Amino acid sequence: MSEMSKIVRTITSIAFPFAMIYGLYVIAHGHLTPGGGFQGGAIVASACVMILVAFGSKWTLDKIKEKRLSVFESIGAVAFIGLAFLGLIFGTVFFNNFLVGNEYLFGVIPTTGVANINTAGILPLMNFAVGLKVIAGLFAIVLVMAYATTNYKEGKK
Amino acid sequence: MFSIETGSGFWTPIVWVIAIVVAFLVMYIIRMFGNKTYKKNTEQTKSFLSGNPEYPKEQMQIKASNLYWGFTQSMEGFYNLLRKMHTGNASDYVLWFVIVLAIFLLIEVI
Amino acid sequence: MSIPLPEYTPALIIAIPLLGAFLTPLISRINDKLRNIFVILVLGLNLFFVSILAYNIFTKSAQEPYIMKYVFGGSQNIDLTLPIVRILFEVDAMSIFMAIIASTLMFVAVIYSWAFMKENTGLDKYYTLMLLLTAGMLGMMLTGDLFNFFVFLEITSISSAALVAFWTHKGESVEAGFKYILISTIGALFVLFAIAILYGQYDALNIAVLANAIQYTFLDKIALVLLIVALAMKAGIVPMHMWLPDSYSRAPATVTVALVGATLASLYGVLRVIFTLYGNILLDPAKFDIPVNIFIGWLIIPLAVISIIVGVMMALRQTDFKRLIAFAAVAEIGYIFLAIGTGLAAMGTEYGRTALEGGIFHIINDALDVGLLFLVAGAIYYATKEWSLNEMGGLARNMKYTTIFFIIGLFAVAGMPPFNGFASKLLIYESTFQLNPILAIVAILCSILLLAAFVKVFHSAFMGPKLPKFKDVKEVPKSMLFAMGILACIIIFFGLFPGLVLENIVRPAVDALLSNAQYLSMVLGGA
Amino acid sequence: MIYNIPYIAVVCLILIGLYALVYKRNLIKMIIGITLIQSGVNLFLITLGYRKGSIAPIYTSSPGGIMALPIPQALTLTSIVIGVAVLALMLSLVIHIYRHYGTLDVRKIGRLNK
Repeated sequence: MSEMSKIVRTITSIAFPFAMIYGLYVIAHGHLTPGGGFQGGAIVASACVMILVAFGSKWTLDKIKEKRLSVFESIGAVAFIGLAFLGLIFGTVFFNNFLVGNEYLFGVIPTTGVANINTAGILPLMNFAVGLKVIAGLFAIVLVMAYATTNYKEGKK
Repeated sequence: MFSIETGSGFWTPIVWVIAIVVAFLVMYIIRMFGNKTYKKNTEQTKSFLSGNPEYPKEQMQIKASNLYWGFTQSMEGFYNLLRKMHTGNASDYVLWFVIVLAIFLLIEVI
Repeated sequence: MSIPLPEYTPALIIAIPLLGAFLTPLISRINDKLRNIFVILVLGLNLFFVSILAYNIFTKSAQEPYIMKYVFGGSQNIDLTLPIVRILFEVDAMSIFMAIIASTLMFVAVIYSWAFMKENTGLDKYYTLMLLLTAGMLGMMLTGDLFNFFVFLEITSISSAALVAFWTHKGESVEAGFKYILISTIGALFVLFAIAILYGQYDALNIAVLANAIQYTFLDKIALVLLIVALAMKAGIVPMHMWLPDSYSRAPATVTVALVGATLASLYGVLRVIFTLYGNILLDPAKFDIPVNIFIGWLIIPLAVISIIVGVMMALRQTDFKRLIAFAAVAEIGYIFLAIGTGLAAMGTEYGRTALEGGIFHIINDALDVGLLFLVAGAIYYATKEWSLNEMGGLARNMKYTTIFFIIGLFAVAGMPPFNGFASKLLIYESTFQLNPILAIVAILCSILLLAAFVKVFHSAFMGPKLPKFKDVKEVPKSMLFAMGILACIIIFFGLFPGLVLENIVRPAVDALLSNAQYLSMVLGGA
Repeated sequence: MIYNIPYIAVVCLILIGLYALVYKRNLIKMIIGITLIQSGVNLFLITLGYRKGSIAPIYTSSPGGIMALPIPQALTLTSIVIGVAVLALMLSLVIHIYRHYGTLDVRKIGRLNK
């Protein structure tokens, strides 16, 4: 994909932080509102894809390497499974929500009708892990596809 | 431990293994009666094709597609049907699924 | 006597390959050899846990069917009759029987890949997908929740489709991968549709709860047909088998062995749906005008017979080594389905039970035999870089061990007497003969034709004069021989001690399938 | 009658998807067919969870009243996530097929047809 016009690039630079913040908000509030790791991750990834479309695949590939993204993806997945294993260690059951009850890290037991971000135990942590995986994974997919199509055209010429 | 019952019969592999061992023994004994004048690396070891010259190795090997020629030839009609069935077209794969699903649904509902 | 195991072992069986899968890319950044050892260790540990769990379950279910229940993420004592959603693993003798097959095949495949895939790049992704595939297959086999079954089915399809297309520099591999993912996705979507129909009626997703509540209404009939047809397509029944030779023949040999496991996992799905989910209906045939078991049994039998005939006939005229074995695999699946259909149609009689025993025994034999043959085909490809039988010849002179393994696989898959294939096929022949003699005659004839097809391979690939172009061909590396040796040893063991296997492994599995009432009472508890 | 419209739409979507899979020759259109079937099944799941007059199952500052059961929605979300993975895999395979065969016609890529 080649670079688009200056207008598009400027608008993208302005819109990108907003899309990013919105996506991160959806990830962080996954246990309170509709949304969560996948949905927020998809929003952030589409913000990144917007950059890719506007600035062209060459520019983007200079900034971000696909290999680095796949490392982040693995870290997200390992964190998710690791949290499930921690449930086995601290609470004797796989996927146990062992953080409920402590007062510091997402452990507060909520009262109905009141939004409190410091609740839900390991669910927010799992949302973060899934979010990290989805951002890295989806962006890597689109990046590789863009790279593949660019290479093909150059090879033809 | 060795045998299985099938309801109307049984199967014991040990008997079969003993039979095979006996067969090999008989074969070995017969082989011992063979001619002892065989010598390696002489004219004896060359294959004899009624006096015709031997072809190069590649031509001596019967190709896989030529094996069972008579069988495939006699089943020509059936194989033509099968060949028409295996189109290699992904749409047809889905079509077969839809057909089987439709037939099963019709039979089941009626 | 059983070996003490932590009660969360069923969860570990899924969790270990998953954790391993996501750690593999990180480890492979350090060292390639370390990654290979790590993957083999992970699958070995998994096989160890599966075997111990299997030993426990088989010994406990020798007297009466035993089910191990594991609830994820919460208290173990829950009342399932309430509308509570929990993901359960329900491990009975049948599921652990399939799990042994899957984990053995994957373990062998990974050992084989050490040398076989050495020259490829991107192996971190290959091993990640292999481990994901393992987790998916084992999940399908152990889960007690229908939606969870769908999720694991999709994990299996996606990872195996990506593996089929792993050699992306070959157009045909990519084409086969595309066909595979297309067919798998359609199958999985129809499975999901059927699950949604059942959920809409009974408000439950757990298999036992659904089986307890099922009424066999009009919608249930539709759901049954959707589930059976979609899962049978994934198991490769004619006329929906065309994806199978394509993807089996163009995937790397290790992946093909894994695919055999994935296919059998779908077959397990069919068994589970018929015998457990709709088990109450089948065991109580008096409720309806036509007994349901005879009805479904005679729906399955024609498809099975067509599968056997078409698979064998197509195998006879193939010239591509792996494609030939793939068609033979279609025929083998046909034998298993024939046994299932006979067992259904003659449910309650002595020979119906014999048929099911034969069918389930044949599942493990099919996995071992076909797996070994594919590994041999992979070894020949590794040595000669050839798929086509027309180009081969005289390989027995250079590859002695491979030839021996091929002969073992040939006799086993064709059902020649002292090998394991014969023991299970004999059970199938005897029981189908009592249902309908024509079925048994077709089965025996096709078994002979199968032998003919493999004799053709033996002749054209291994026999004949030494061809000049294969002068430098050497025996394959030791890791590949070791992997083939494992399977060959198991085949010979099963062939010599069929009674032992039948008594201790197959009978508990058949009992688990047929004793639906115990299943329900043990899972639902209380009652 | 009005409550049956979603179910009719489900059947229509699945049939259109199957039509596209069987009769369309372009691989991309076949993938669209798969997506249509997927949407149909998702719509079916979501419709099962509908209840007249219910509110979304969010506890945060909820006005009270009957809440819809969130299970079908959770199932749909899982199905959508799987759908994304399948779609990505299929599209990347199509890119590779186009590279090797230079066409997207499903009849011309069928080389495995013996």
